[in-house]
Amino acid sequence: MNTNLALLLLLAPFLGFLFNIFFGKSIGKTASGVIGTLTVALSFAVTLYFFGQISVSKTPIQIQLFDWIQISNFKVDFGFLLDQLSVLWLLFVTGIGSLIHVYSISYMHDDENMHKFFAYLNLFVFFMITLVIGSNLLVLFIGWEGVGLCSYLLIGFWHKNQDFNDAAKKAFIMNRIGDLGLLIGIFIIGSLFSTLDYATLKTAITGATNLDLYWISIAAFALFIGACGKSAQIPLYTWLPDAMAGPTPVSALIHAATMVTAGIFMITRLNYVFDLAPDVQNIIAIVGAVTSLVAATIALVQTDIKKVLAYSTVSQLGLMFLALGLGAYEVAVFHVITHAFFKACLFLGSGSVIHALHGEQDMRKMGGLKKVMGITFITFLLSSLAISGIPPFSGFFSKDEILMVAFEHNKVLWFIASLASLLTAFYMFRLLYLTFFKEFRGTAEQKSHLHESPSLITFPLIVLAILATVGGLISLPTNSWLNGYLSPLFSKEVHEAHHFGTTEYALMAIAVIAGLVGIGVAYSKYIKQNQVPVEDAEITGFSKVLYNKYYVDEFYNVLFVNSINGLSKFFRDYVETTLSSAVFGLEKIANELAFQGKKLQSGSIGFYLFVFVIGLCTIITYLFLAQ
Amino acid sequence: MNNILNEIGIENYIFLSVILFSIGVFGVLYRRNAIIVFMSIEIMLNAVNLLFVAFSTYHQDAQGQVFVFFSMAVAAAEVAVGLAILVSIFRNLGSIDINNLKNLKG
Amino acid sequence: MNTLIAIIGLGVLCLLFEIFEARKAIIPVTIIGLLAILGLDITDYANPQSYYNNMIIVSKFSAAFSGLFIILTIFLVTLAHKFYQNNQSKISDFIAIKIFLLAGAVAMVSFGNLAMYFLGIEVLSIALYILASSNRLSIKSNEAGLKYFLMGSFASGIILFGICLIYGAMGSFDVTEISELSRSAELPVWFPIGIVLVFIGMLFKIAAVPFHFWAPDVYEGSPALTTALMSTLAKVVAIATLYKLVTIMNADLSGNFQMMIVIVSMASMTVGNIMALRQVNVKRMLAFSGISHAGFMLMTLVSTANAAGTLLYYTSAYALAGIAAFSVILYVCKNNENEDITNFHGLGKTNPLLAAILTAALLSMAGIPIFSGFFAKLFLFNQTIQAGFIALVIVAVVNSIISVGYYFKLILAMYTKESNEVRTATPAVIYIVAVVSIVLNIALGLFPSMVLDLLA
Amino acid sequence: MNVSLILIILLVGAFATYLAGDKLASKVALLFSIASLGFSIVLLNQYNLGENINFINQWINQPNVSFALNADGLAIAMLLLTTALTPIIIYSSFGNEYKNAKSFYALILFMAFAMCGTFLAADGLLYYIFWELALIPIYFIALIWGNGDVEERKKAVVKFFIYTLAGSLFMLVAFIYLYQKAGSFLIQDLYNLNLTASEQLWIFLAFFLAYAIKIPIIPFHTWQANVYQKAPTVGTMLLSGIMLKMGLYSVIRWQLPIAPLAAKEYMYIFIGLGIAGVIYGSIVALRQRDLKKLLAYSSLAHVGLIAAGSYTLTIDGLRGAVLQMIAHGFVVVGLFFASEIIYRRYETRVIAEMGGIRSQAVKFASLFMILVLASVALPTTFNFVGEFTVLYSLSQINVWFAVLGGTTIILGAYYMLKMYQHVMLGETNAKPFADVTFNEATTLVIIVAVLFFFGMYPKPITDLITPSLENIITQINRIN
Repeated sequence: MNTNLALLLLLAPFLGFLFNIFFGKSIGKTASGVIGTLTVALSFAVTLYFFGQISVSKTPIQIQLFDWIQISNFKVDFGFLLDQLSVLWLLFVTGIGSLIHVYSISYMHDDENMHKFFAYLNLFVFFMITLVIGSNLLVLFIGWEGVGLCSYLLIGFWHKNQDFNDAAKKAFIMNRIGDLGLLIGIFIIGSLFSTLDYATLKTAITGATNLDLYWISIAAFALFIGACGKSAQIPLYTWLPDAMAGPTPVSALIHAATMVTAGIFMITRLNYVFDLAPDVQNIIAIVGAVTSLVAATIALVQTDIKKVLAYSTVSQLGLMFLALGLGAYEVAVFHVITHAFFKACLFLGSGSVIHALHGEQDMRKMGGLKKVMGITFITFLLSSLAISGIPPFSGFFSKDEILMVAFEHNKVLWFIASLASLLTAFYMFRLLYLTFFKEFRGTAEQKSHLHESPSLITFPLIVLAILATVGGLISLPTNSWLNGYLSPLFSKEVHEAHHFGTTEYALMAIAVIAGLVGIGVAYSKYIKQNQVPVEDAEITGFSKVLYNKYYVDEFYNVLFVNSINGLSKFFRDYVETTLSSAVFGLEKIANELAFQGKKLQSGSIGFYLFVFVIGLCTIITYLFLAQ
Repeated sequence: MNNILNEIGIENYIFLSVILFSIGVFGVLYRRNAIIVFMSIEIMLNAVNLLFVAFSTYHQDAQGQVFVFFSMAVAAAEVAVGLAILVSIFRNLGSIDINNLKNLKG
Repeated sequence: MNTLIAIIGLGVLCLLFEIFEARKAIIPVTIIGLLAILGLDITDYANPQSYYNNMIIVSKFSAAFSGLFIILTIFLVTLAHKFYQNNQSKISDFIAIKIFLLAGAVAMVSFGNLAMYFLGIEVLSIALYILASSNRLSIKSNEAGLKYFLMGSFASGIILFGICLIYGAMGSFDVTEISELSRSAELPVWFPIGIVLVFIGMLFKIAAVPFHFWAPDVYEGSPALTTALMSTLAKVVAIATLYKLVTIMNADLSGNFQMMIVIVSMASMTVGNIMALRQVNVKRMLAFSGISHAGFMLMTLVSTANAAGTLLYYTSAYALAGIAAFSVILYVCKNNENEDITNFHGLGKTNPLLAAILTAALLSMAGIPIFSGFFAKLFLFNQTIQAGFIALVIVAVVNSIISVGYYFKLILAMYTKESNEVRTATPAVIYIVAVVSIVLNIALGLFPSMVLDLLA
Repeated sequence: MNVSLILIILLVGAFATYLAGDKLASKVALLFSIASLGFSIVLLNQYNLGENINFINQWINQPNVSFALNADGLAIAMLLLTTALTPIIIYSSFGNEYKNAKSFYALILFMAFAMCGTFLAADGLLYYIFWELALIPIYFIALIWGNGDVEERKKAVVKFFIYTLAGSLFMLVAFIYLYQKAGSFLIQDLYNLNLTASEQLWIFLAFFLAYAIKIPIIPFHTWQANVYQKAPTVGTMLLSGIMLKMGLYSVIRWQLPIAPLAAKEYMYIFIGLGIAGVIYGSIVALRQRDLKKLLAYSSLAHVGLIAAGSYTLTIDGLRGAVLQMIAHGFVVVGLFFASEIIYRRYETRVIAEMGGIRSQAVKFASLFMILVLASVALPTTFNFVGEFTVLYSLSQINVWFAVLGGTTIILGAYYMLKMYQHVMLGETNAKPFADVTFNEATTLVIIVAVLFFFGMYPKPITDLITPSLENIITQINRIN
């Protein structure tokens, strides 16, 4: 029963994919869209069933399908593990997934390859599910690479534009760098514990004494690199902003809600490994904090609406990693969920805006949209408040918990994180004001077509906005349902709802004030003095550095891409030729000898006989007179 | 029995014929005219024949002398062929200088 | 012995046919006669014995090699049919000469007495002088003849001198006696010298470096059929005789002597191969390849323990390939006086079968598996390594790599270049000879024991 | 009923094809190749049933050579690879017109014959003979039916032939030396030899020369790219799909068990060479202008990894190597066929002249994409299974080997996606591009299906090869 349901859960989107690939074009756009949506919705339904079962029974469901890969000291089988974590993840993957599918039906309707778009989306959901419910690291790896592939396909969905293709390629390759790290981690874990299966691994580690901590921390570090690649942390974050080349629903689903959180999922999965590697945890925390700050600063000056959201995603992910690094996995998970809600909502909202403006993404050409696009505006506002950490919106609770944990461990980290959230509030409202308030700055032609998006687009927005608003309820500071629900996962004791003292309240206050300050600054800057960001050419000073993302991309290009290509050219033009000429060299020598030899063959009998006699004498001498 | 050979000593015969043989060899090496080359070769052969006779006396054994006849016959045959070749060369080239025969080389 | 007599009889018969104006019949009769003689030879192989107080000693060795010679002669005579069609009047002479040459060859491998050996070698050589210059009107042919003649008789002189010294030391020409005496204690110094002189004379005959200079010129100058004969029959005879001399006289293979052989064989294969690389005339190229093969064959002498079988195998493989190759060359170069590689352009299209045969022959010479040439080399290397001359084998290996270079030059010419002339109809005999010889070659490759066990 | 029948079928097939004439040649060839495939599947059954399908027969008494064919799991796996790829390759060539087709297809079957022989031979000399025989047909295929300027082609092909021959002749010397020791060429006797360390080193090197050139391992690879580019695609498929595997197979079957001491002693050097090949090949592939050359270098990178895996002397390494051999065989054939499909329409192999094909030929684009992904070892494809196992074995020797070898994951993705982007994507190409024909589609689909099936369920192959690999490992670890 469970097996079949699990298979249904997994294969429904896959069947959708196959159907859309083969028959999508013939059955028409809407139909293919509907089918794609239904398959995901079906998985969502199954997930709900499992959710109920798990939250009642509290016992994970293990499913073995078949042997997959045989290694000398262990074998990897293809199986599923449905426990609290995976089911929780499935909930918002499939839930938000189906919402975004609905959204896309309308959003992508003008695209000739809509059926392919839905096919890819389904494929993505399929791989994401694989990633989440896999019972061992290698099945996770399937999903891990699979979602990477889908993100490649979807970023490059408009494949006639080579820039988009470059972005897609960049995303795939940077992910692959992470994947190598993940693989190395898998290798080390495999050789240390002779298993990749989560359950066995957990017992092996928790049960074992005198573990080889050195190798475990190396493994943990390698795994963390993998997570960096997938979840866009320093130094592997540059692909995510470029990934905005893809259609907006893709950004919402893959690059905000689900795929980019895979790293957090993996680390939470293997929390018992990371608990053994405190150094690595510190690294994670620091990387997370720094990432959140850097990304936030970059987001301050971006003018492309989606770029702002992208950097905000990176920065939020940074906060989650901070939490992970501090061992507060449940907090990270909490923020993942809330973030999924409001960030998906924001992206979809921006999509709705872009849709209304026929593809215009530059905020300098927007404004005053709140009159025509009421629903979009409302939902956008709610989510912005949520992300800025204003109570009682969901973001407040999750972010606040992170800050508290940070404060407990390390004041510096706490400061960085708070600063980041302040900036977050600022740039989010900057975005909001520039987009929806004041007068419309676009062309008259655009102005004439301004309209609120159809219900298929607004419906998901509304749902997500509601979730973004009330999502915080699942883990209230005082009694957290989430912590209780997740507690079986964690080896070490989950620090329970903090006994609330002055510090805690002070921290809360600071956080809220920070958020409000950010909003206030934005308000004064863009409403009071109604500034508009200047044209690219006129950007100067530090803001220019920020606008160009600290020139990290250029740096990487010089350091890696160009050097490798140069090396390749050098190998091709010099090393290869030298090597082959070395082989031909012998041939040349032989030919030269032959040429000289031909002169000896002079044709004169006298000479021939002379050599004859010489040879004779030499032999005689050698044999008889030499002694 | 005391034949002249024991008094002179076989070695001297050997030396003599070696010298003759060498003269022949040098003749072959240094003369251009094909006829003279022939003659030098004949000297070589005859030097050997001489040695044959000497040895056969030395060993008191007739085989050597018989062999001399063999080799003379052979030499005669060779010269017959050789002269024939020479004649045809002379017909074609009008000279028998072996240094002119360098068409085949390389 | 019967073989020898029969052969000479056949030769005389040829001349008689000329007298009785029956030229048409000559070749068929000769072939049939030779086949009969082959039968005789097989009986000889069955019962080895010696005749005329050891003048002739028929042994398995001699019989086996005589068999090979006879088969080669059959091929050559068959080819002659086309080759001499334009000057019918000479045909009987040429055939007869070939037969007598064969007689000399048989005498050379079955001699029991140095006199017999000397006669054999001279009969062979003189016949070759004639054949080399047989194309009276061509200066090339004349020059070839003269060169061969002068140097050949010079070599004969050396050999004769060697024989003489041996006789002087031993007082006998009978090889068995000589070998017995040579085992005894103190020998005059000139005995080994004599051996060496004879040895050098034979090195000249097999065209080993540094006594090889005559070969390319003579091969190029002589008529193609004669070249075929020299490069197959003559070479095989010479090496076989040399082998027999070295074994039967058990000349003390002192370390130095072996070293000398090793050096000569290395030099021969290397010089032969290197020189062949830049040749444009196919006959000349094969001459050099023959030199290198002589070097390979010399490898048998460093370990005479049971090399006879190997030598027989190698020679037959080499000779059969040579016959096949030359039958194609004869066909290709029939109309034009030169034998440059250009004549072979596009043969792969104009006449695929012959092209394939030539390819096979060349691959066999290069020692590519399934052709007997490969196994020949294999057994050779095997023995030489057994004898502990690994360095020699390495050199041989390197050489077989070089050799591929020029063998393939010809193959490439046949398959990648465009033909520059229209081919005339191919005479049947060419096909017959080419196919039969190459089939034999491959058969040897598939069942090497067939030949190896003859002299095991 | 024994393995020799396979060889007979293929040989007879070669002759039959030649006699069938230019019209029917391709069909007949396909027929016989499929027959051989079917028969090798029958053999697989018999083998699994534990019947004796080996064949041995004295051939030459002095020296003692016997016609011994020995089919263990490993050999059968390689046999299946050959007999499965041959029909695919032949079928794929239906889209081309070859002049003098009868010889062409006869040569293909003959080559298959020789390669099967190489995989089956259990006698050193027999093995060597098949090894050399396989060289001749590909030489002529590349020479006569190849493309590009004749002089260039000649140069490349002759270099290839002489180069490979040079390597193998030293192997022959090594075999003769071994024969002197063992008194027979039978592989079992050679296994049982007790050689001193120095002997083993020399023999190991002699073998290595032969295999390093054939596989090829850098720096012995210089023949490869040119020959791949010049040879007709069918020839390239045969070379890269099967013939390279001869070298790798021989490493596992002959080199390692016969000279284990040397293999252990210098393991790091040879693993290093393999990995160097991975990185070097990948980097060179980045900037290739010619599609086939690019694929050639990619295959250099992959075989480098396989070789590294084999030299780890661990069961994982060997198993991974064999799996990767099979996977790579299929994927590389597919990729070269894709290049041929483009060539049939655009008459060019220069990447710069392509682009914008995807929007015209959707089916082809998808199939090509899948092949690209397979070649960069995306999970669920067969290549991932192999590559994962190999990298794991490397990490067991030294984790840095795994890291360096693992760069293939990144670099491979880089050059393959770059290639795909410039070949297929971008603004719609001015020149029209007809989508794949039925023949082309089926060929690619078969390959893709194989890759996915074994990618998800490699167990059958693993179970087939593991016992024989374990034997080889025990051979390697025997006391001496």
